[in-house]
Amino acid sequence: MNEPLLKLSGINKYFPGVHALKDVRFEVRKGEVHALLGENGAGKSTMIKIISGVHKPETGSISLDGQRVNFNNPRDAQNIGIATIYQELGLYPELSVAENIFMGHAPMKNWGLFKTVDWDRMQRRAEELLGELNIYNLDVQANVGTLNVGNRQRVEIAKALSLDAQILIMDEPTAALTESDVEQLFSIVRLLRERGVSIIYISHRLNEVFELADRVTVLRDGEYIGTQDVKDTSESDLISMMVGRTIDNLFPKQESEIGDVVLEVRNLNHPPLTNNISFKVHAGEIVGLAGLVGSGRSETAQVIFGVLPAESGEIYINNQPVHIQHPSEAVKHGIGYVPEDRGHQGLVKEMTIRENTSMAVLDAVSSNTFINQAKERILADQSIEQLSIRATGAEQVVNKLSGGNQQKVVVSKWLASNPQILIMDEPTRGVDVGAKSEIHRLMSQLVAEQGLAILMISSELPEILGMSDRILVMREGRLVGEFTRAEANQENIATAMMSEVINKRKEAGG
Amino acid sequence: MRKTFAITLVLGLLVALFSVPTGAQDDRWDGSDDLETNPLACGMEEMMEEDAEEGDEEEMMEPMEYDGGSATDAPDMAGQDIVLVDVPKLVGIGYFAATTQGQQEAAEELGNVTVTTDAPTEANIDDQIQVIDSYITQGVDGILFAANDPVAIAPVLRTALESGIHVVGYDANSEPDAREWFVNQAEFNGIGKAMIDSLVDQMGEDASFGIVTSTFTTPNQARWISEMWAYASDCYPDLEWLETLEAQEDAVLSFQQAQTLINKYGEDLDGIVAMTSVATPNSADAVQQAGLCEDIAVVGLATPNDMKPYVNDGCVRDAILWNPVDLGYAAVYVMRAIIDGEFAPGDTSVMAGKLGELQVVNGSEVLLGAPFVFNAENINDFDF
Amino acid sequence: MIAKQKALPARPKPIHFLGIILAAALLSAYLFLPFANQPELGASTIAMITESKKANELGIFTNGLALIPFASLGIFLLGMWNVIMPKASRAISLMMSVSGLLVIAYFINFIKDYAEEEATYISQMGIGFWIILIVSILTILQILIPRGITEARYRITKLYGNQESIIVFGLLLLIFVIGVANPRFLQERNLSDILSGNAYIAVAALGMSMVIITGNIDISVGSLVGLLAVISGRLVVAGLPTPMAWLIPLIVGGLFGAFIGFLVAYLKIPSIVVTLGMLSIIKGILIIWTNGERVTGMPEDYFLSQFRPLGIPMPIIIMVVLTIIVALWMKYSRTGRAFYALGGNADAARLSGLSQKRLLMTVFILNGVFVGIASVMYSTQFNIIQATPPPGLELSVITASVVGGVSILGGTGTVVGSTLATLLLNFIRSAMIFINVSPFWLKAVQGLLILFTVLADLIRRRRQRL
Amino acid sequence: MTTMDKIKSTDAPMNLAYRLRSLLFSQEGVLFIIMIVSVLFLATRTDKFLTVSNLLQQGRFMTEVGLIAIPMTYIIITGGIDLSVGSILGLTAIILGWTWQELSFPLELAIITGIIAGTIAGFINGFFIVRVKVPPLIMTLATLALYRGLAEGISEAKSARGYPEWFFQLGQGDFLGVPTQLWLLIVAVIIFAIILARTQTGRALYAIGNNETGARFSGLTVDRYLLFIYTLSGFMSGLAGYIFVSRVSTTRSDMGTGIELDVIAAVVLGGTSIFGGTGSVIGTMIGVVLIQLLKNGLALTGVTSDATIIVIGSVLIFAILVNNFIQNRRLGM
Repeated sequence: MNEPLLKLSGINKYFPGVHALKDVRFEVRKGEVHALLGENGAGKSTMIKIISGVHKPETGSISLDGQRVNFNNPRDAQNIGIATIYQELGLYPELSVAENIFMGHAPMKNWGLFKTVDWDRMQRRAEELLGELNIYNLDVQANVGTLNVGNRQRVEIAKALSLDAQILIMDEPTAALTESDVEQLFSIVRLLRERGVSIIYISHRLNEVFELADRVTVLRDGEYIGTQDVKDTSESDLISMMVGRTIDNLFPKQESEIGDVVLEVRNLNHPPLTNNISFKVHAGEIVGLAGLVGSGRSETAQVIFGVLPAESGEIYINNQPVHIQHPSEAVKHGIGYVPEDRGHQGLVKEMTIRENTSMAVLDAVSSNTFINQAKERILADQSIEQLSIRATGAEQVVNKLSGGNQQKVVVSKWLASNPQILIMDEPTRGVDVGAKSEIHRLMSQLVAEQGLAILMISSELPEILGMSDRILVMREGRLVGEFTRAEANQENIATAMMSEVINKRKEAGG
Repeated sequence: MRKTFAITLVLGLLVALFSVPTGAQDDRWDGSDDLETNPLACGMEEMMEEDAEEGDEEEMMEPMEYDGGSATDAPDMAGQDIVLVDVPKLVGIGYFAATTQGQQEAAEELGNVTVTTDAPTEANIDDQIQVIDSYITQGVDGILFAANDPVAIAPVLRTALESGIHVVGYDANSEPDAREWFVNQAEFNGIGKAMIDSLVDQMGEDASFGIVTSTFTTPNQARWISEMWAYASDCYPDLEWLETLEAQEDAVLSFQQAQTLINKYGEDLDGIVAMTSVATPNSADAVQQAGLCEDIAVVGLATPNDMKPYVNDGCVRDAILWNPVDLGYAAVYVMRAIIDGEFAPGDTSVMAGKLGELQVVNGSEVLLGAPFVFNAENINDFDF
Repeated sequence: MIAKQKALPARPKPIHFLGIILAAALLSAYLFLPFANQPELGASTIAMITESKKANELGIFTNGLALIPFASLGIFLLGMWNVIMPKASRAISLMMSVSGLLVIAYFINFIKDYAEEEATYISQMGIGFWIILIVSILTILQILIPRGITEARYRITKLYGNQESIIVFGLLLLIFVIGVANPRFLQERNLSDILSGNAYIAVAALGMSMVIITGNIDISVGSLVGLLAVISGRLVVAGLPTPMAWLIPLIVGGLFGAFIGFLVAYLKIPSIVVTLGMLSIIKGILIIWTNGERVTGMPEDYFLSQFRPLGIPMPIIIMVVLTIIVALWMKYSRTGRAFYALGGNADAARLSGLSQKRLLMTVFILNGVFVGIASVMYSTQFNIIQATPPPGLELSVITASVVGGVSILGGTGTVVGSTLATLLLNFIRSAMIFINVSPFWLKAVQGLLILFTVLADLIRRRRQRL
Repeated sequence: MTTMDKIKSTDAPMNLAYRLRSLLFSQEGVLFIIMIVSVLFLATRTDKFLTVSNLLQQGRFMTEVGLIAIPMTYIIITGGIDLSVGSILGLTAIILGWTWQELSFPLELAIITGIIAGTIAGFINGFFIVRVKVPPLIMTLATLALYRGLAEGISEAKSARGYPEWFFQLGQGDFLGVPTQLWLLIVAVIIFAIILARTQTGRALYAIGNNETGARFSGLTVDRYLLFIYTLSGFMSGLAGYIFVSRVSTTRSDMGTGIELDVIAAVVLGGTSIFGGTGSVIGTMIGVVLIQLLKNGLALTGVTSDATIIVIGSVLIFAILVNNFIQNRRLGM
């Protein structure tokens, strides 16, 4: 009973210098949510790309409903009802929602001689599709560029439905979402499951897997490890399957004695999303900054870091007033900023590890503006060693690294500038469990041993609760709450984050 | 921030529209450059020939010293086969295609001359210099040139002379000492007079006219216009100079500029004076398409074939013959004569095949003849 | 991020169509009604325009003109009403109001002159004719073309909806200012001369805009126009039937486009590099082949650009028709939309199964064809075809597209914009002469104005980003 | 960890052979080979070509393009472009002549004024590109017209001539048997090649070209660098303008028309990606030299200019094609 709808077997895929998938098999049943787990670089993405027809496997067979299929391009896969929602959203910011949904298969009006895109029908269908997802307040003519992340993703899902997909692949759909968006997403996923759509769900957040998935398949280093029913497995099982070893603790928080104030901001202003923010950060403490996406957390961080110079308010470092107009000045004052958007803000992906790690400290590695490559190499090798970055060496191009390792490179870049204050914006977004715990361990080491002050922004409550000594909560550009590690818990923080907002967001579909 | 931009924008626009120097009449451009003008005596063009003669006689009465250069210890190639290179302003336009044609004719007649034409594909002073330079390196017996800029081209030509290569210019001159002889279609003042005369004859002494020239920086046109100005201000002070517009050597632009003149001045425009063989037919075309043949006279330099449609249907009464073919033809003969030693500094004339004897004027210029005006009667005698 | 109000339904409201109908009715009435009190002439405006200068007597046009203020008053009121009811495009409204005012201004201007018994009234009627023509076309386009319909948000939240309307605004402003400074500028003949004389640039700009929208560029346009023009001319002189001589350049252009497309799409050479090379290659071919000999002696029926059906110069008709067709095609055809997709987000385009290679080929071939059309319009306007590429054409074409609001990074812009921009740029060029800008400073002023147009667009984009 | 082993096994050995190969197959290497081949070929066709005097003469001719190509390389590496260089050259020339003749400045001062004017012109480009965020191509497209217009307006079609002898030293004179301006070019190339390859500025430029935001978030003063390179571009164009005037001994408002295309062609030919991020001054110089030698060599072998431009156009496309191919292969292995 319950024959597999999609069946992959003996899949092998090679990339230059890498054997990405080794004889992998994979099954998806009709109407199930099937989680696909594995550390970055384990081969999940490659597998998805194969299922969705982007890559062709060297060997192995794919069969749908028993008969063999093979895809030469994404279109083929779409035609037989396999739709994919990619991690980096595949949308056209300059085009309207309706168009994005129907790009490539717009409803046409037939005039006998020629066909034309039927805009009216396209917009009506778009509204219907969104309706099916219980989204009634999204303007189908708005430019996607003007939507927030949650809405963009809904557009992606609607797009998938428009192909009336029987298999829907979701690659880390929640990576960029806020709690409330995640809730909506889950309800949509369940909705689809009831309609008999099979969903391949990829995520690093294990709790989501347990909340949502029926079965789970684990890959490691391009090999098939196993498939299990979610109900008869446990978090630690999965982790050990993924990592190949057991991870004692995801949040290895060490006790560290809190020093005196290193960073203090007083009524910092940069409307609309930063309105007289005031707080202190002490040496040797991790301050968690919680809040919904769009609540102004990142903006605040960027104001401090000088990307968006403050319109008013003071910043004190070691009780000295400082005036930060540009990131370079922030760096001089010993502030580091690990931004949320790694690929776009954190790294120059086309450059090597060496060049990236030294980017913030060029002065240090160069004698009067001439860069000393030897020094650079030493620096790079140190950070590779210290953060155990998995790479072929300092000369490897960052592009080629997995998400977790890329994140480590970003961190190492800022450690190289040995800062007093490190602002970490979503330090573990899209990072696999292994790397995640390593980064967390590193954070608490830095704090405990070097007395660093860390301001950590995160959308993951467990992370906030697990790592912070103190927790600040922002909402709509204002600081609305402060909790000590002791008094903080899921509920009071969540409510602080969302009270009132919830309703507003509901109606806004955001 | 955005406000300031908006404001600067508006202000800037206003500045652009109103604060730029306006009033074409006020600083009417008379091709002014530092050189002297010497207008001919007044009179209508039936006396043209005499006038021209007269002009020449003047030259002869106080004959000007030879002011050209000379090729230092050039090999004596008298009577032998010689290889010439012809470097016009640019290749790929009809005008210099015609000069090339003339040179080839001459070369065939002489039999012992080979001419190859090579020039930049844009009328660009630097490229022309480089082309000439590479031929100096390559080694030829003589260089024929039409300068994009009289001064800029001088150094490289001097180098040519120094390395024993004979240099003759045609159509567009260089500094005299940078070449031996310059073959001139007609004297600047002659052209200037002919133009004005023709215009006045058609539209009266108080006619008002606009000029379509190539560019303000092209020496020939500049000289002609200043000669026109000089002659007109002596003889017909009532002429009204409306405006001078640039049109490069471009057909479309010439046409549009002529249209602009017509539309801008309406009835106030009696004539269009076109300074290039491209501008003349296209201005005529513009006048014709506007159906104003009776009201606007088109005067200018042109090659007969281009003008036939307009002259034959009477839209244009006459035009001044510009004969690139003979120009190229003469240039080759002059070069041959130099090399054969039959034509040396001090001579007052040179034999040029079918063109007969050509006069020397202004020291080192060989004159093709007085400006020839063609009209409905004789236009069909020509075919180029 | 925070709640955004529900946007408006975009289906055109009857009110919009009222705009069209009014404008169209106006236009036709103006063009074709015989004028009652001139029985002996009884001719329509069209006839008058086409008549020679002599026939353009005062009386005829007073009637013709009399239509203008009423109509424009109507449009103006409609415009104002649109502004008040925030249900329609501010852009349209703005345009309507301004043009309405304009024409009224001219009516007054006319009455003044009439009293003073000076000037020929062809000029006044000319402006009426052209303004109404432009308004009508734009009213229709604004409603049918993407910017007009899909982006409801533009309409309600922005003062000027898009680059097109900025340019139209600038265009009308220019006409107004220059017209006041020198009414001669407004003669029907002058305006039509400017339009028809540069129509071929606009047509070339159509292709260019498409190429730029896909995120590429073609700087070999100039040379290609030159080559194709000569081909066309030589063919017809060689005795080929005229239609063939008009058609073949399109095909050859398409072939060149295909070649460029191949290099870009399959061999992955950046288009700017390819076309930089092709620029000189084609030019070289042209020179070696023709050696500069002009082409003459084409048969009478060859001169497409000189035809004047309905008294409207052929180039203008071609330009307007093609612009509308292409605009509609870019909006209503799959391929058209795919171009936007490709330019907007190439990866996404690939993932949603669009074939990048095929699209690139298509766009470059199309571009080639349009260059072909442009070259025919170019070669058929005079009795002589120069064997030289029109100087600096590629720059004016690219400038037109960019000024027209086509983002150089690809993904946005409309061909309507590029056509309007062509008009604007050339109106500026001629206008400067009419207000006696010193000939030496023409280029400088043009450059300045281009800069300002671009900045205007930029500021608009800034606004919209907020 | 088998994957890791795989990757490790492909780890690049830092030995001589490897370096040699990577040098040979680098953009510059490939281009250099192409150049050598074509030079040798041309040399076999005419003995006039491969002579010291001729080559030096070509050096004289290519100096202006070479000088402008240096900042252009910088600009294109950052993903920008500057189309207005030709117009700036013209503007400088005119201002030089005009201040000297009309305003009767002392010539030395006139020269400086001219170059300063060029620098300012470049600065204006930079300012709008950095502060107002006008896309470089559009900005310089506009100033291309604007600056040329200014040149024409100021000069009023008059050309300034009759400079004193010493003025021509730079453009037409020799120093130690080598054309004076060529020294200038050589020095400039060395300095700017080192800046690009070895200094923080160079590193910053590459970073900006690859990911501007990333560079900004790393505390690099992106705006300052951009402003600098566009100003530098203006300065170099100005310098080139001065040299040009001194070489052709007159000023015309149409000087340097279309030079931007030659420069860009040279830069692109030199292996600088038009999308930014990669490229080198050395490569650019090879590009400049290659084009110049082709022009001259072909002319000497009796090929006329119209055919020459065909060859150059083809070489441009072909060279990029070959490089793409080879670079892909290298990434493949």
